[in-house]
Amino acid sequence: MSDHAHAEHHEMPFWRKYIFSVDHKVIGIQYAVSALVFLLVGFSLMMIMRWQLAYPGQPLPILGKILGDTAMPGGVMAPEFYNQLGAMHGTIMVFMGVVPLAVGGFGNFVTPLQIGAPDMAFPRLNMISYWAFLPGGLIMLASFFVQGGAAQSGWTSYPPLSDIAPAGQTIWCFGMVLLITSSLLGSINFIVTIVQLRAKGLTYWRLPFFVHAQLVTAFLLLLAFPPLEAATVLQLMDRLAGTSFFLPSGLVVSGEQLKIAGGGNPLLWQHLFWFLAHPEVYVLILPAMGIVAEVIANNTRKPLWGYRLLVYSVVFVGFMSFVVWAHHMFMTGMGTTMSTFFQTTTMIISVPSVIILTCFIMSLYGGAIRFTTPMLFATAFLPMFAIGGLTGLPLGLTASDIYLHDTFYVIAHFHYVVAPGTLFALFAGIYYWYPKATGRKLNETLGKIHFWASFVAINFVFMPMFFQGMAGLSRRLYDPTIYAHGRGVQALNVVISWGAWGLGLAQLVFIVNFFLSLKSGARVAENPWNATTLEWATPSPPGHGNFLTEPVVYREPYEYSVPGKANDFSPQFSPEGDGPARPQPRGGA
Amino acid sequence: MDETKYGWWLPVDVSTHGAKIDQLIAVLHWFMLLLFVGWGIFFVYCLWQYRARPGHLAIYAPVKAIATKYIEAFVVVVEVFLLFGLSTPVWLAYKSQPPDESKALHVRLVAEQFAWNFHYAGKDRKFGRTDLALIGGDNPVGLDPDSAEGKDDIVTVNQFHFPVHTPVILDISTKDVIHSFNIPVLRVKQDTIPGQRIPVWFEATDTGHFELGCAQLCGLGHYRMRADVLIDTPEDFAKWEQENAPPPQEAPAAAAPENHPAPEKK
Amino acid sequence: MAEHAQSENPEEFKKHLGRYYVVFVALLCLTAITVGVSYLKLNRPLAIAVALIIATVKAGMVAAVFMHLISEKKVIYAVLVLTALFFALVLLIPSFTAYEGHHIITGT
Amino acid sequence: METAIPHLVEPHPVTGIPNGKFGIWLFLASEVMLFGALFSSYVLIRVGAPHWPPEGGLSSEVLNVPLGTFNTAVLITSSITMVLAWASCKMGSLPKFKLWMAATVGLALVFLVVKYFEYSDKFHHGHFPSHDNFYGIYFVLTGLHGLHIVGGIVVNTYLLTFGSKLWNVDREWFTNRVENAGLYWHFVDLVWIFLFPSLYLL
Repeated sequence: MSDHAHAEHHEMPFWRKYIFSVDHKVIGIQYAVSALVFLLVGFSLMMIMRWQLAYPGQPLPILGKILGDTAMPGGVMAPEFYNQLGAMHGTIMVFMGVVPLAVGGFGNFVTPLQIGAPDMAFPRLNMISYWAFLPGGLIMLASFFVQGGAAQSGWTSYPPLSDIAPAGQTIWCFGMVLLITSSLLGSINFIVTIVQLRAKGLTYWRLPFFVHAQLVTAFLLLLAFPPLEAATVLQLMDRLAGTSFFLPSGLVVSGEQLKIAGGGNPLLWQHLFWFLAHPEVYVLILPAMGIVAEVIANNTRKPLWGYRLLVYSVVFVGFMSFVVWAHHMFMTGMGTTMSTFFQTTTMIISVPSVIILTCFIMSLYGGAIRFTTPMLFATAFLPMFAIGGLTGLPLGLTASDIYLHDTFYVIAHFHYVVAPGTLFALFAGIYYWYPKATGRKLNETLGKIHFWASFVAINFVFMPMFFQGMAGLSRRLYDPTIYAHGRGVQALNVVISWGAWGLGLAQLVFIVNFFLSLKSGARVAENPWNATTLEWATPSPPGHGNFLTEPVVYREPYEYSVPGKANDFSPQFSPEGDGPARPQPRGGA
Repeated sequence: MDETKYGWWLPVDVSTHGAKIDQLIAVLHWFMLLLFVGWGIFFVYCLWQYRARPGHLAIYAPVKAIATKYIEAFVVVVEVFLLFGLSTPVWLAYKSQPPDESKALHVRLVAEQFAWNFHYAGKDRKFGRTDLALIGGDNPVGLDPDSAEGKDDIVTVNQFHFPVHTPVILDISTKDVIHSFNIPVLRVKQDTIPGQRIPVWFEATDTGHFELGCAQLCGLGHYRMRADVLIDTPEDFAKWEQENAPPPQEAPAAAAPENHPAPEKK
Repeated sequence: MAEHAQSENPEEFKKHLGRYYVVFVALLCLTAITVGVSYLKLNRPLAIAVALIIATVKAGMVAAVFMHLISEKKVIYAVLVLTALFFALVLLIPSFTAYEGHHIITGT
Repeated sequence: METAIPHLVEPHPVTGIPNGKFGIWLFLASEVMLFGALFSSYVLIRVGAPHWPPEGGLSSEVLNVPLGTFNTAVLITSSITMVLAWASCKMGSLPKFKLWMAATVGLALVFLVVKYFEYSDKFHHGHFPSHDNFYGIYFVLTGLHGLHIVGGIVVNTYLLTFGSKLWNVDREWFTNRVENAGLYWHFVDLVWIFLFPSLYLL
């Protein structure tokens, strides 16, 4: 931009530019990279767990020795360590992996670009959000090294178990407070940015679907997270100040009466926790749907089918997600009125989800589908999310939930939503926006290998879990072969574990591709995918302040293949709608 | 008794109410399969038919799809049926229609890390007094052996005997953390909530040796918090009750301490 | 609203100051009333109702006048209506659910 | 080099407010949910208790009502001084603003001092949060509220001192900041208006 003579004066020092940056793009990339690292860590924890599940009681070669005698005496995993891995896998994946990637990463990087803003509304607040998130995450990881190990009461941390758990749980609470604070500040920033900073002409009905999804997500975070923050504070008080918010009178732990005042209620935690954690499910899935919408529209070369219906559905889903939480608590002994209420709301929320899926499939109809790597991931999202969504029905209905509650069926269900669902969508997003962030494309061949290997492996991981769940196998069992019905499906555990390790191998391809393409990927111009939304009007990568000229929006977001136009895409930012606004190398068309 | 065989699908159902749950699960999965396959065929057709190739152009105008509206309406109708036709009645019966107390066997279950303690009322069908302060190594439920009703009470650990074709009412409680009472073959599950005593009921239709497991993470021994479920014939159960009844005590020699320390108030 | 425009005449603005004092005095009076009522030792439900009604009136005055909610922009109303809805949910539903058909052990 | 963010000061043509004001309202919305969840916990635990406070008696006998009433009056007064501080900005007088703002900060400190005496009296009698759930709730709610007071003092002191330099750069911007700090401060007052009767009187 500026000439080199003055660059010395204006150039910010390294730490201002890349560490404590206020630029949304840098922060977005910081979020994305940290989240990817956390995802890898969380996934690794699971790969270690899978050894114990596939070969219970057998020493884990090599790694078993490295992890030490407390965690793995004689190379065999200790039950406490198994529980730590389970709790931390969940916590890391949800709070430190997927949400920071979907909201912190993509939300930060893409949203301001798509709405034609120079940055987020509060750049410094944005930086603070990231710097609350990273220490929160690192504290969580550090808890593995304290006396008694990391949190081991599940990612749900139900008291009284979590109240009487070792010190790692206290660290979990502190980590959560930081992560929650980060998300809250971020959500304020997103809402203000989307409402106040849209470019000229960018009305709500011209917003890319991704931005709508981010807006709804931000509202979910804003209003659902504080109750968990409150609950976490109460749990900290229980653990540190000796209060009994979650502890009723008359508890006897290992033959000893607890020296507490009592009078609390453990279900209070569950209510406050699920008041967040159910909307959190939609925090995971909505940005993913946003990404899928972008990628599908771009690669089918036609407008999204039912764009307005999608927006209405997403708003409705967001709203309803606040009134379904107690379906996680059907088995706690709640009365029939409230349980009927909650199973009804749960069925209601499935309807807009069906509509969203229908819109996406109808968007394929009549297209000219380019099977680029992002499109492969976005396409795979649809059947995977469908499986995850449909299998939610038996869990949302109280009668079938009696049998399926807390079995592996639940694990399979929500992993189909989050892993081959959300994570595939996030991968689609990475392949789709990587050129915008770096100026280079990810390698397509490696990308396709990554996709197909992941797609096959991940189904080997989660599909058998439905059968294990059907057989009645409970989740979170250190050694499932204790049970006869567990022994009946133990063979599947071996399949799943090898599937998981294969999935891990497939991610190596992605890691290699990620770094290789950084150096030697094909350079791209502004708009490598011939896309229509505003982020493609900026240079790749965009400079500070994003847009060279103030962008103006002239039309709906997905005007592809408009009859009578020279190009098959009419960008939002081009006044005549006849191809690119600025001269640039033409691809195909 | 032989170990029951388990496969990759729902295990055998030996309860009177379980058939309806199984039916709901079956109907649900046929419905899900129908949607997924129907939808998958269309999906694959789209991917093939509308793949990018030379000479093929995307269609800008949105297709008028009446069919999707019908499908969505169909989904809604089926869900309403599942909800009010199949799920809710089963649930209401499961939750709010207890069997006749006089004909049922009444048992108390006290869960702890990591065992299931069953407290049977014994011959007099009355539970003895229990007190937290009496809980100890050989008295897992804190039964007062001196109370008049408690003399014939039976307490078992990880052994759940009950007769077939007899309604059983189980009052579930816990000493420490949340557990979950789960007998897959009986299609019952109920979390044990500290500070609450929650009743569940069921009736077995067949005898056999089955399993009770903990379904809610309750600590490092969660995985081995397992109990044997032994559904006996009424005769066998009576015999078992007879054999396990505590021997009549002569004098209250091993009486409990006079002043039980009241639960700590600080 | 005119009140927020910087261009507004300070003299004009001064006229509005009176209402802040009125609300201030009203808040102090209501505080006195609510404390006074508590000394009457009404039965619990009535006492709770009276105290919460007075508190709501006070909070309403603070929000309406001190926080200018009486003449605020639509977007803020929208956010607050949504929040109020979810506030009511989180306030009431947990207690409803936890005590519907409850099985609390009383005593030991 | 700094990027100019639109609507930092001038209101958005459609929403009619600048970014900061919208942001602070969203923040308050999340605060409503935070305190809402804590009130919910209070309700749930209280409904489940056979007696409240659990050790018998009345809340008004356990907590010091005169001190609580005094503190309520202090916070209400600090609310009006805050409004007047903002109004002084509106009317173009920085010295008056400083006067009222100093009063606001001073009253907030008075509130904390009174709170300190209340707390130390409780501790003195061995009534820690662990004593029973009444004290647990009392300390959590008033403690969190106290932290909000501290936060308000920090922000208001900043506006009173270094922050007021902005007055010479952009009066409107500074006035907006005072207004936002005021919104937060009134909210803290508003929370107390509910806390006081719920904890002290009922």
